[in-house]
Amino acid sequence: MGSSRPIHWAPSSSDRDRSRALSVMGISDVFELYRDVPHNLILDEPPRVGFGKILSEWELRLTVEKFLSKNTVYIDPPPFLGGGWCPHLVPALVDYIISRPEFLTAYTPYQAEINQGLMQALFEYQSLIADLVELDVVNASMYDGSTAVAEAFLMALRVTKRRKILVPEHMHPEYRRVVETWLYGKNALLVPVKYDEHTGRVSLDDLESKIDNETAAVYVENPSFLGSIEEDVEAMADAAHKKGALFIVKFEPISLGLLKPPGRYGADIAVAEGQPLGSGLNYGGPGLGIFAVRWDRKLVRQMPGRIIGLTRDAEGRRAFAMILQTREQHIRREKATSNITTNEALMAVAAAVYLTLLGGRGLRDLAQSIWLRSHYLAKRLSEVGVKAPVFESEFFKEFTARFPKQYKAIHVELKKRGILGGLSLDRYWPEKSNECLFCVTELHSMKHIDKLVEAISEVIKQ
Amino acid sequence: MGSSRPIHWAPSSSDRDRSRALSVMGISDVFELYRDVPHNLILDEPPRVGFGKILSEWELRLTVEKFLSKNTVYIDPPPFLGGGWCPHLVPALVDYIISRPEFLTAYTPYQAEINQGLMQALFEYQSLIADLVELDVVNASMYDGSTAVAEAFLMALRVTKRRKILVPEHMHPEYRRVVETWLYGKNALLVPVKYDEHTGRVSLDDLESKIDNETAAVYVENPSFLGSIEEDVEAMADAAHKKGALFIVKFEPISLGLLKPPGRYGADIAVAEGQPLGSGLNYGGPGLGIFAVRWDRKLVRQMPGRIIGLTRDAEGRRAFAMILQTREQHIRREKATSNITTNEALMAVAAAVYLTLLGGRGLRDLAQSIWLRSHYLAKRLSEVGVKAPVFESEFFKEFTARFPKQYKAIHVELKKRGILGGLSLDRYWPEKSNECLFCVTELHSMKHIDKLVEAISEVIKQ
Amino acid sequence: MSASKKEWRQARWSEPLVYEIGDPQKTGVILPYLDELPKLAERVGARPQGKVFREDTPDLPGLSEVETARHFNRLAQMSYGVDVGPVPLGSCTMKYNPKIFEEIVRDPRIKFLHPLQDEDTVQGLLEMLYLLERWLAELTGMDRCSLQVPAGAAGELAGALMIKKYHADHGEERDEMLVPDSAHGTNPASAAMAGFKVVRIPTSSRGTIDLDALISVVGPRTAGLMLTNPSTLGIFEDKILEVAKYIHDSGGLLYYDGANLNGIMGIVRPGDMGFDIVHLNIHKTFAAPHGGGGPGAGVVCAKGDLVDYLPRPLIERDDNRYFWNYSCDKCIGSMRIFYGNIVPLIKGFLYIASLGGKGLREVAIQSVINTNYFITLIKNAKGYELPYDPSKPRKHEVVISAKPLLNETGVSAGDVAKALLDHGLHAPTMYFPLIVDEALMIEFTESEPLETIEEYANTLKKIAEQAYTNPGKVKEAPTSTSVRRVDDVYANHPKTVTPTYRVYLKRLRGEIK
Amino acid sequence: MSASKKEWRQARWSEPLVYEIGDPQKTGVILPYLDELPKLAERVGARPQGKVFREDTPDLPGLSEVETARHFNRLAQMSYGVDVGPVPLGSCTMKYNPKIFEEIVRDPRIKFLHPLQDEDTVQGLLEMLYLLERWLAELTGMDRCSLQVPAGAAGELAGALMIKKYHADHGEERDEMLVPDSAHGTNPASAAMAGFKVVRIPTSSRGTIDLDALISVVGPRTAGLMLTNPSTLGIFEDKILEVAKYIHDSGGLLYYDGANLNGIMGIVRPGDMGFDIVHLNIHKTFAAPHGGGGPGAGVVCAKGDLVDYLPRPLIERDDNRYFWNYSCDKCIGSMRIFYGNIVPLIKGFLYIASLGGKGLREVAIQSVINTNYFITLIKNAKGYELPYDPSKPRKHEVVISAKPLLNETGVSAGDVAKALLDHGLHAPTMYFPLIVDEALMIEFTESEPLETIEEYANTLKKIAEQAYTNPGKVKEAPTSTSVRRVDDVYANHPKTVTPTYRVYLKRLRGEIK
Ligand SMILES: Cc1ncc(COP(=O)(O)O)c(C=O)c1O
Ligand SMILES: Cc1ncc(COP(=O)(O)O)c(C=O)c1O
Repeated sequence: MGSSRPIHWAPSSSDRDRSRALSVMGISDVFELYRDVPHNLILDEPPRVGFGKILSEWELRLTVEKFLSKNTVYIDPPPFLGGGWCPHLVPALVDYIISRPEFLTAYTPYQAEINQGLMQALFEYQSLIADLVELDVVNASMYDGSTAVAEAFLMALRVTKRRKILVPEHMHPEYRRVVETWLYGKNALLVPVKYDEHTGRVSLDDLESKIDNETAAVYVENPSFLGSIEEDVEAMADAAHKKGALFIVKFEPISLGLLKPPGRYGADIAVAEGQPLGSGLNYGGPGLGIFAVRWDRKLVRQMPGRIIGLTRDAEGRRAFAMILQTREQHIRREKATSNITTNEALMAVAAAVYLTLLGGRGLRDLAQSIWLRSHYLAKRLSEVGVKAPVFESEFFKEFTARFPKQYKAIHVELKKRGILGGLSLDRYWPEKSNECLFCVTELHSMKHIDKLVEAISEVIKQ
Repeated sequence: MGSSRPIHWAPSSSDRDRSRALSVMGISDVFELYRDVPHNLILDEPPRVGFGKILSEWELRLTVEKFLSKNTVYIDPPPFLGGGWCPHLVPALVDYIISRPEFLTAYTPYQAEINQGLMQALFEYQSLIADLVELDVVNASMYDGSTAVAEAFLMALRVTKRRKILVPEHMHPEYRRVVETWLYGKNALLVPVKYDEHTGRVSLDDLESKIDNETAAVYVENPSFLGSIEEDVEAMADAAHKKGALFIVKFEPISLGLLKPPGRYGADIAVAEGQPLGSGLNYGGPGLGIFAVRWDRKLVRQMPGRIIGLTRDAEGRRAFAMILQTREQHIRREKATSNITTNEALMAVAAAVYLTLLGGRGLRDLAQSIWLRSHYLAKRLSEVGVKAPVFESEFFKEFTARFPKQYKAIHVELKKRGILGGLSLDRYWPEKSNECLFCVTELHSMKHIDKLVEAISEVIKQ
Repeated sequence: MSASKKEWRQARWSEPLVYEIGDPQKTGVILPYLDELPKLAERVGARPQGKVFREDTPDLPGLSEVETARHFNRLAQMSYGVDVGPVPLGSCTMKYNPKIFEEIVRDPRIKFLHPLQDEDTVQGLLEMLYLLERWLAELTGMDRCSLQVPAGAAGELAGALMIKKYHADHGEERDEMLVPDSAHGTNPASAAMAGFKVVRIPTSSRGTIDLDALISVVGPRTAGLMLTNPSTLGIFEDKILEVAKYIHDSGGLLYYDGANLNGIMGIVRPGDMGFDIVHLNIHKTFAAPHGGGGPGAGVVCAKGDLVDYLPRPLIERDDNRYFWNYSCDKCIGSMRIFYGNIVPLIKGFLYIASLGGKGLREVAIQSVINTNYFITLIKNAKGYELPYDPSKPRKHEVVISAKPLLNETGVSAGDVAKALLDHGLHAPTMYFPLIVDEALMIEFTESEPLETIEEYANTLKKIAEQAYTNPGKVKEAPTSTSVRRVDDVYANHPKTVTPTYRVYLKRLRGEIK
Repeated sequence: MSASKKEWRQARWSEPLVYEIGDPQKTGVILPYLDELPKLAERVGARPQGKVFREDTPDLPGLSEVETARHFNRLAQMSYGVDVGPVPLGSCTMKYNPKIFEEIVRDPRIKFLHPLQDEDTVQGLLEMLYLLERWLAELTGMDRCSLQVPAGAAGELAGALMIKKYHADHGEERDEMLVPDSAHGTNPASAAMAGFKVVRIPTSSRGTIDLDALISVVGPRTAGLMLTNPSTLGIFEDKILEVAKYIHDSGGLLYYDGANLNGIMGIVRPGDMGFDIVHLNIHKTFAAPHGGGGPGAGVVCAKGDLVDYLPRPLIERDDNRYFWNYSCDKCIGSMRIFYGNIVPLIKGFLYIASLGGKGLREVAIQSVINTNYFITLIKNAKGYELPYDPSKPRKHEVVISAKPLLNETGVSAGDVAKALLDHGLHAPTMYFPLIVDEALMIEFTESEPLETIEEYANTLKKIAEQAYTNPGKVKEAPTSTSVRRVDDVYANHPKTVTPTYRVYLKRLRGEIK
């Protein structure tokens, strides 16, 4: 059908355009442009990747359909899986805005003047998060909650020039693994702090007994991985500060509709997984690493990540600029506060849209709805012979439940009934094989919850 | 959970904003604003519509899911259904562009200066169609192909002040029904012209014998509803013009990649269903009524619909404006050339994006691909004992096939095999119950076609 | 850095026409199954050949995907819709279009359904359409609705044809359609298309239909009355029951133009007012987006005997099976192929489903609050006046007049409209209805927050102020849009009118003069 | 009307901050199942109460959906990405992002999958990831890849940690990482984060690594070399096999920064060059969009013994069942939770799936043609020079220097960048690599048509011309963007630096000085 047509998305790859370009360049064979490459390195043929041919959009669609049809989506009811990544409402407008080509296809706004809109959106993200956690400085995102914790620990090491970090014994196990990986090069020491068997809360006594002048930071998760909301946070902050250590809090963003914000109880650094704020599930990625710091020159100078600040243009208009770039790798290189450059900016924009849509009152209503629903499930479970929650403490959206038998078997039965149950805790602790971690959110109706409880009560009896 | 929140999408419907507004207006009850409405007309309670409560986005999604899960989508293979509405490629970019809020949520560009982009896109649509059909004037759309035909007939009545229109006996039956409806008020007469039993083409003899000085227009469909491509179009045009009648051609837009355009063989008005140009299937709507007219003041003055034209702004810049509005209802009222105002502008933009993505060469390649595939199916069918095509004539993407038994029963069997077969012609002509109309497009792979043929050959043998 | 003063300017790209950058050899699409072509050609053993085929390639400019994306993205930045700012075009009911609807209608289980696929394979969609039909009948107080009409005007034509056929079937020769002078242009145009003589009914000083004038023309030739209530002035016809009785008593029928339903939806029903036939605009009242002019979706509903005349097919249920009923004894036929503009219809379904009856009623109330709130803000503004009984509350919209402004400063309603653009605000509908001089017809709908209404009123006042101090400046507007004021004379002059690039080239080459 | 001369200006909205228009009581969301709340409260019989709870409502401004849409749509009009115009930022590989990918990843069968749902319920997704892993291993010439790293820099950190652990496991104390002076800043930063001392290797006058300098620093403390090939100058290291041999012979490992793979993809493989570990940037080479800074997706791949060190889990297949293998004997651990940035990874899958090996190779060739075509156009342009052996073909990108321009007119590379903005074109990467004065690093990728490249070269020449005639004018740029040149000093000065609105208010109140 005539002369060659261009390859997908390479507009000038047709024979016609290629020969035009080559003749302007005065060469006759494109491989002259590879003349400096050792000959024996050049592959004889194209690599065997893809499906052995060029696929049109339509063929791609049909191909993908074959894969996707093998996935099962749990939507009615949505998953009850906990583990720090829960199904939440993503208002359609959020997706719509972050699909706008001017946001979606922009690079990091190195040219401020032509990307003011993006920068304002990121500044608004930073500002909204700052007001949510009540800390003054927020960066434009880390990769996810776990790397935000890792970066917080690295920052604490830099700030204090110490090497010990106190972490809860029952710290999110996947976070712990990530943090250990990131700290591998730093000769740091993670010291576990016991938790109270009854309440699931960090033991203040144990914490105080372990903190010393070598301690760079005290880290708590609030709520804890197993769901307990910490009560003694001010005392922990005090303990840390008394020894010159930083107090680092990992929080859950929606919970701050109901819970006191970390900035109010002494956090120096607050980090979170921002996925609940409009990112969706996406099988675990992208996430949004929230990173907030107290207003303190010493701390701010050691922060990782990109920050957008307010400024003015040459005619005095309000404008936005990337600030404090001398902390960053492209300027400071091996002395940078972090190596991060590509981050999760678009998810930060999503969070800004999300929080704007909710407003403060909306966030409170949302947190209340979640609180009620998770408590409703716990209560209903108790009625059918499941210990829920396992711990005597306040909880918000996730909590653990203990069953009369191995949870895994129950999980399989639930799946047969179209329900994706909780997260079996034997994934992390073999001794907790009768327990699972549930997550209940605003997407779980009473009917969904009742359906789960009825299925469980049926399965337990079997 | 506190005081009232606003109703969906009515931002100031919260109690707080309402009382603010009422107090500014100096009234105490919103129903004072309805004081001029006869009291007995006011409903006691809200009407029973919807699902008895306000649904959040999430609830709406789950509700819709319940409905949509009852639909079956035929995608691999796509439907082989003919009838002037076939599955075609809709490049993802087309949907992306027409989802842009600045296009999607705009009104008719009554304020030219603030909607130049939309107007340029529509001007480009008009221009691309003009070059496709080789007629100089195109409007910014009619509702669909069928109403475009109806408007063409009405226009012919106005232009010639006559009342007779010659139409093919085997005119698209659904189009015919629409046209008869639209002409009901006009005392017009549709005169059927026979078609050749062998070729399926309009009989030139019969046409010439029926045309007279009362004839306002001669109308042909090219290809015909049953798939035949007309050969004697120049002679028909001549015949019409000799009697002072207009020659109206309904074409298939993609076919013009291969077929001579109506403007080249004497059409005064060319109309088409633009759905193949990036609109998608959408269960039949929206469509895109293409309407093109020869450059002739008398004709242009009688055209229906909105037209965008080229002009300049106060500083001499190129600009776009709505032109020849004195034909339209908002100015001419009962003397307007049509009552149309809301049209299918966004689908016209989609067609502009689509045609730009293809380019002339791409359109030709596409038409060639369709031609080959439809001929491949016909050939394969012939090999298994089906008469295909029924008519001895050129065809493009649709053609009829005659089976040794009732097609309907075959159709049901195909459906059991996951195939949506052809359109049973007994829908329109009981005597053609052994026949169906197939449509084959670029989306049908050889495998799809082979699958259909194998299934048919199996079913026929049963 | 404190907030800057409000400056607005629209993007300006001087984007070339696709003709000036494209090339027929360029393409942005890879066709499906290209690898099959040689084999296909071999199997088919023939190629398109003969007199019906063209030799040449269509002369259409093509672009790569990236170039196409940029071209249209840039054009989009030079456009303006509800999602960018208020578009209070009166009579157009420019609501915010909830984004969830856009997401839902992209589902292949809507998008990829063929209109002629077997009914048992589309039961879910048919059920949605069935519910929509029931809901719309309930909202209008009608018995049945046809979802077929692609827009409001097509609904009017359908209605007019129904009236025509009804009378014909009853052996009556009624060839006059009464239409108020405040009616939308589509009303008389539709009546004329259906073959009626249009009889214009004047508006009384109260802003309602002139009852005496009406009575004086009603007679044995009266086929019916086409009315919108509230009228395009935003005023409710308080004598509607009398009007209806009068028309009915004299053998005529009442047609309701539902474009103005928004302010009374869920509160008053056309059926209860005495109307026999109603059309609704899904793309106005039920928030389907306008798409820069369309696609919209209409429905036409009828009561009693008139149901038989509705365009077919109708959606029906039978033992929990949903199907299209084509049976047509007296019906006028079909207004278009298939069933209607499904995508906007589904958006209408979603709108009603989300809000429910209570929500719709609140929406109506809010739209009326918004109108009257605006009236309160603008009432005593210099340069503008509120024609027709200012003491009457308006409903979905209001028409103000800039006549004092024109008289006192030479600045017209059209100038005010252009000046509004310079503030990043879309203009109202201008010079309609025809009975108001220098009309500015403003409809905020429930979508606009009070803050926008305040901004709009303040801007109108500011423009008037400027008109009194520096009218020439106002007449220079717009300066902030992508182009300055567009030359309509040049656009329409026979020597320069250019509807396509094809004509542009012919003019360049002197082939057209 | 003939085409106007090219004028461009960006939209300007002076859009207020959401704080200036929002209100905590406003909302744009209706929460799900609101009607259940009373019943829930009753059943639960308690309410959140006690010292952990706050009494107050978070002080976050809310807006309705329509206001939120407008706010962010307006902000979007003041942004610029590949879909609006070329963004030839060198080293960033700003490709056009095919829209079909966006449509596909919106499928709930990707979007609504929970990362911890049972593997048997996500087999389709796992199969796609498995294929992606196999393809990337093939393209790099590595044995296995981990999809876990969320971006390139995280891949580098993973690689550096792998090198560290490898040496530690072998009882070696190697604490020096060699990094060329032309390397991207993330390379030294990553090495330092992994605890290495960074040893800077200079670039020779040929634009390749200075082999003598390299040899002079390699020794028993050398852990490895981090290299990108082609370098950030766009120059292929023609002595790469010697370099690799030298490092290996002295006990070091080779890390490949894959950010610059585009020009050689499918033609030459890092594995064949001798690299042990490779990272790739899916958001560069494989066309996932950058999203204004992210999310991206990385992969880190390894060969031979190093595979054991890759971050876990790895995607694996066993009897047609796909699963995550967490087994970790020597591995460094995990770089983040779960499996990676799935959405951009799937876009990478789609990119490779669409193009296949042949297509990818053509893409690479086209990107190199584009670079060298541009070089041909700009080569002799006054004001610019091409440092480091101009006779050598460049690959994915080229670095030119505006040093002559600065010396002769006072107009800097930064000024040129701003002037480009005024033509509606995005600027190149400036002042990088650090070894080139007044560097402008330009990478068109295969996405740009020749026409854009010509426009870009012409514009650079025009700007230089203007610099010679009216340098002050150039230094005033940009004037067409939504704001004029941004004040970086004010932005960063301790007295004015304002990272959040919270700080802005505190400054206003004098709480921060
Ligand atoms: C009062 C009135 N009637 C009828 C119509 C026509 O409706 P449509 O544009 O849907 O054809 C309109 C729309 O502008 C209108 O405002
Ligand atoms: C050469 C080079 N290496 C590494 C990186 C870092 O990659 P990422 O931004 O994905 O973290 C970049 C990106 O800017 C780069 O250009």
